[in-house]
Amino acid sequence: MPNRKFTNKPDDIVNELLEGFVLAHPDKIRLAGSNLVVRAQPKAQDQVAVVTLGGSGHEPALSGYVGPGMLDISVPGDIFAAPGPPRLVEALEMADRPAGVLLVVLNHAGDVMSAKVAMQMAQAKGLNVKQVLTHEDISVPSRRDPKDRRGLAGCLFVIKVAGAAAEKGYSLDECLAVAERMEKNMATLAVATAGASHPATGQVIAEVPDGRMNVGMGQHGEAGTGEQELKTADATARLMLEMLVKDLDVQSGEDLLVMINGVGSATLMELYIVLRQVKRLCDAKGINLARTLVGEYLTVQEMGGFQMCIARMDDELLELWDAPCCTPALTLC
Amino acid sequence: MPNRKFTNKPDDIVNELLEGFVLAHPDKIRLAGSNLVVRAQPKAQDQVAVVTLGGSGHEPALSGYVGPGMLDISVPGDIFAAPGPPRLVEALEMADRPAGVLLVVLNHAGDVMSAKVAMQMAQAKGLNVKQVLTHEDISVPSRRDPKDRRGLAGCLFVIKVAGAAAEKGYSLDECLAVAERMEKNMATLAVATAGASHPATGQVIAEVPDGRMNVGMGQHGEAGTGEQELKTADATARLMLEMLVKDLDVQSGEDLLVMINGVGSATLMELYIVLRQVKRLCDAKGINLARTLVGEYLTVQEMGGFQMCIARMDDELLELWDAPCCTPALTLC
Amino acid sequence: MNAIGYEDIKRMLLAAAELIRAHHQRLSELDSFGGDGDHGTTMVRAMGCLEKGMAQAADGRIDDLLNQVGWAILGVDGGATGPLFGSLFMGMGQAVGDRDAVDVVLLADMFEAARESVANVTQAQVGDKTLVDALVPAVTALRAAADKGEDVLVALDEAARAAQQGAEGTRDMAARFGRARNRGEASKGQPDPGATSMALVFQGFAQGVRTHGGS
Amino acid sequence: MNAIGYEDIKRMLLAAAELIRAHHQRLSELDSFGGDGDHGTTMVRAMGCLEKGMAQAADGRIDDLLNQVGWAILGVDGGATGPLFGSLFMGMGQAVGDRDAVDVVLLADMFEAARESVANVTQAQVGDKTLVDALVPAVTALRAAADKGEDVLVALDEAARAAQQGAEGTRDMAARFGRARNRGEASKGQPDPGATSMALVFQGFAQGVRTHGGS
Ligand SMILES: Nc1ncnc2c1ncn2[C@@H]1O[C@H](COP(=O)(O)OP(=O)(O)O)[C@@H](O)[C@H]1O
Ligand SMILES: Nc1ncnc2c1ncn2[C@@H]1O[C@H](COP(=O)(O)OP(=O)(O)O)[C@@H](O)[C@H]1O
Ligand SMILES: [Mg+2]
Ligand SMILES: [Mg+2]
Ligand SMILES: [Mg+2]
Ligand SMILES: [Mg+2]
Repeated sequence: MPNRKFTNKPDDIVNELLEGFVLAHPDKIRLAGSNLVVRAQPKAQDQVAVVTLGGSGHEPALSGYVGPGMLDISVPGDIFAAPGPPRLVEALEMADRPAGVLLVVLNHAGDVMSAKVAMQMAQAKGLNVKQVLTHEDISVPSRRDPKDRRGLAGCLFVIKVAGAAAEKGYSLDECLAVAERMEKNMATLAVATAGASHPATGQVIAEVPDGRMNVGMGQHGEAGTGEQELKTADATARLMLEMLVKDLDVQSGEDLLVMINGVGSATLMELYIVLRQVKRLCDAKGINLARTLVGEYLTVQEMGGFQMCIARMDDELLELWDAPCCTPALTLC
Repeated sequence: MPNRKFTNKPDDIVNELLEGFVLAHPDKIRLAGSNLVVRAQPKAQDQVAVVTLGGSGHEPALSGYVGPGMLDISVPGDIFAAPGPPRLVEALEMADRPAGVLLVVLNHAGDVMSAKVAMQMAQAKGLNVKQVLTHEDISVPSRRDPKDRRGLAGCLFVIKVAGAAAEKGYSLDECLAVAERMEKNMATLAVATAGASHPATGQVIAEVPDGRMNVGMGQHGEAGTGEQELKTADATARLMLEMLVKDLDVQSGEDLLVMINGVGSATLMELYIVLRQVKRLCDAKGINLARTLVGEYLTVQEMGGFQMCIARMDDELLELWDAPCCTPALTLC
Repeated sequence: MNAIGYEDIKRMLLAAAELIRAHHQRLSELDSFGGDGDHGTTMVRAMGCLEKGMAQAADGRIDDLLNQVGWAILGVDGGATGPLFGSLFMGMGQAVGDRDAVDVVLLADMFEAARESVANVTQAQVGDKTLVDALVPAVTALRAAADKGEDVLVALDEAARAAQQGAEGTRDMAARFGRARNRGEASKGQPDPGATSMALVFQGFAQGVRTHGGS
Repeated sequence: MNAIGYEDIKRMLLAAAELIRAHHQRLSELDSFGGDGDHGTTMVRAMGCLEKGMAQAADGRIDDLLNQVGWAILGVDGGATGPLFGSLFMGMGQAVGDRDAVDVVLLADMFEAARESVANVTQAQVGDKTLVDALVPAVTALRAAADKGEDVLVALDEAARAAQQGAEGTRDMAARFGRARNRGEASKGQPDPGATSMALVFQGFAQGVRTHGGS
């Protein structure tokens, strides 16, 4: 795949993007230690800190969610690659406080391995850290064996409610409980219409032929349910929402939070058209589309398509979702 | 060009996207009259109203800027096509108030024609409307003959400061003066690395071969300075910033507002890398990078590349830029 | 035929719409060459607006008929076409005033007003490869025929012929307005779609009167 | 050779790094087949970390040397490779404790600890087409040699041979871990890059001891 991107030396991509990122948001974030993205104004020590880690190349995720109401520290890795345990331990030590630290980990092998080693080290050092794992990708069949379910853009929901809970003064166990409740009540499905490439190597990481789509394809080209003919927005939205609602067993009368997350070259136009159909389908099922989020929140370079994330909300989760936040990539006012 | 987009019937695209758009932001906007995008809570009648018009397919522009601190009404046209005068007149009548109405028009033939007819009708009806035209695209050589200079993403600057001025209670003439000062002190240059297609017809509206770039290509594939080999982020940013700074005659010690606006499939990663280089170049010139904006603010479907917009700021413009706003596509808190 | 009335004007409008519909594919093809390929579909939509405008007109008044038609076409929301063709009809409507019979001199006045009304929204001149290249010679021909005291139908036939020649003449021009302008010299080789539409409209006008006059 | 010391361990590490560097293109090629094509460059970076770790180690202590190397490799920030190979060396370091001479039995203990340390971060088993397919047979071979009271160099040679066979054996497997797993059955046909690296590391260990032992 020809690289049509504006970059400089491939090895410098991550450093340069982080440099530009903090220059763009000097009021909100800065770099500390070994390229850790931290808040410009740290929160109080008696509030739980929320930390996450993840490969780069998915901008604005995850560092875009550092700021009041969401994350305290993000540990960005190399392109599509988890950061190693040492930088994660550095972040956990930096975040360490009497109130404790919540680590949000997306279920991808590299992230999970790094988190495992880092958590063991943190515990050995006596840090008060707890971990929540997100694995809400329903393209892997079984909900009962979630080990294989990947963490997709739904992590944003977990970060948002956990961040709001921390800001409200919830204890570490309460933050963890909220994060886990959010995690258990969410489901994501992706659809890809065009592939993507690794910005440093140019290697194709996902391929979809013209006029085809792949429902369930993961963030790094992980196999989905297989290719099929590109369908209309309405037909695709219906197909995906039915799978999600079934997997999460959403009942009539329940409140849903729905995110339509563009993963790269999908246009906002398409995402809005999809949301419109989601609303119609929910109306027909008596499901209440309580909150929505439409935009690019976790991308995969120039990949075409989107992720549909749904979450069953209760009053507390809605309240935490609605709490203000002010980060580079999500501001609720 | 194969259409890889999620849409339904081509003729329904605009209606459906607007339906989804207001569903996604029910707290901020709603549709009124003939598909006019208006604020959910209208502002006070003693404040100037700010109205704009423009073709669809450029989401989030322009309707994404309706809300407190920015626009009162946006009149979306068909895909890449200006709305006709009747809907514009309808919007002006809806916005009409003793304080007056400011109409922001981007310099594209269709928009200008519609605005011309509508302004004549509005004046015939005794409405108190004044117009500001944005034409800051420097790819067309002469600044002295701006008739041919197109209105690009810089319109966002004008909408932001005019909207803030209106919110602060400036009179219509004062709003117009601020808008015109902003307009005269801004300059935009685009670069395209990949083409785009019309989402309804599939017709290619701009083409750039692999490994090439076209500096100056307009929002609808308007000819630029011609194709050249794709350069690095740093070299491209330097080339563009030099042209912009020269055109606007920016001097050492002056304050700049810089926007790096992705037009479609460019990644945020690239935009941040470009901003980093802009900062370095400004530092070297003694120019103060006072404010920045990085993201997708005015897009052209799946087009690759970005627009670099710079503006010379004075104290009043900075104050108006910093004023809070809360719209679907831009929130400053 | 020395003068035409309300029903003739309606027939003129309907015949123009019919001709545009018959040729819409060709119009889009021409627009694909230099523009965005939508001129045919936009003109078809404009003609739908034309008929909607006719239906809304108060019965019997030519100026209201033309104003309604112009206003409806202005509302086509399809880029350049709406303001240009809408202005054309609005200009005719303003010139006719409360008259209910149109002789060849008034017809020339009306088309001159239409030309001015179009000039109000575009600075395009003859030679810029736009619909102005069909409109201006048509209006000139019509005025010349009026000066000679020709029959209305003859005058319209001459206007249509001049429009057609003007449209054909755009083939070797480089576009200086509209989207085709982006292609610069490469826009040469095909006639301008808008000028072709304009010629069809004039041809339709003549045909509309002819069906009645029965010549 | 009945036992090896601090300098031997350093030679083992450096020889492993050299072999990886010599084969990095092949490693990336193998990763292009089922993964994302970066395994060679990531391993080269990991080997850079290895040398940095060596430079930071307090002189003379084998456990500190291995822990520093393991910690540095954990920090390579390159996906799966860091935690896996970093854990390998950390495990060896923990097992050696404060000993400054390593006989074949201690060597077997160290590699068993390394295997457990890797198992701490991945559930991959033999047959899943990962570096575990080279690591596990190598450790088993080393233990068997230790049980027979073989010379350290002989034991390492046998381990290297077993690792090499294990890596070769991944050729016909379908990946069940790592990125190659996305390709399912299509990942068959080439050996696993991580297993190939692991075999090179064991081969390097043997070579590092041999250069000194002069056998
Ligand atoms: N600025 C202009 N001035 C005069 N005529 C124009 C102008 N822009 C476009 N036209 C005419 O309109 C025609 C194209 O119409 P159409 O395709 O419907 O509009 P668009 O260019 O907005 O897609 C051109 O062939 C030309 O005759
Ligand atoms: N979850 C895992 N468990 C065990 N080994 C793994 C796992 N993931 C990857 N590997 C090993 O790592 C190798 C790929 O390494 P590398 O390309 O550096 O990492 P990445 O897959 O992150 O790009 C694979 O060939 C495999 O041997
Ligand atoms: Mg056109
Ligand atoms: Mg058009
Ligand atoms: Mg790899
Ligand atoms: Mg990798």
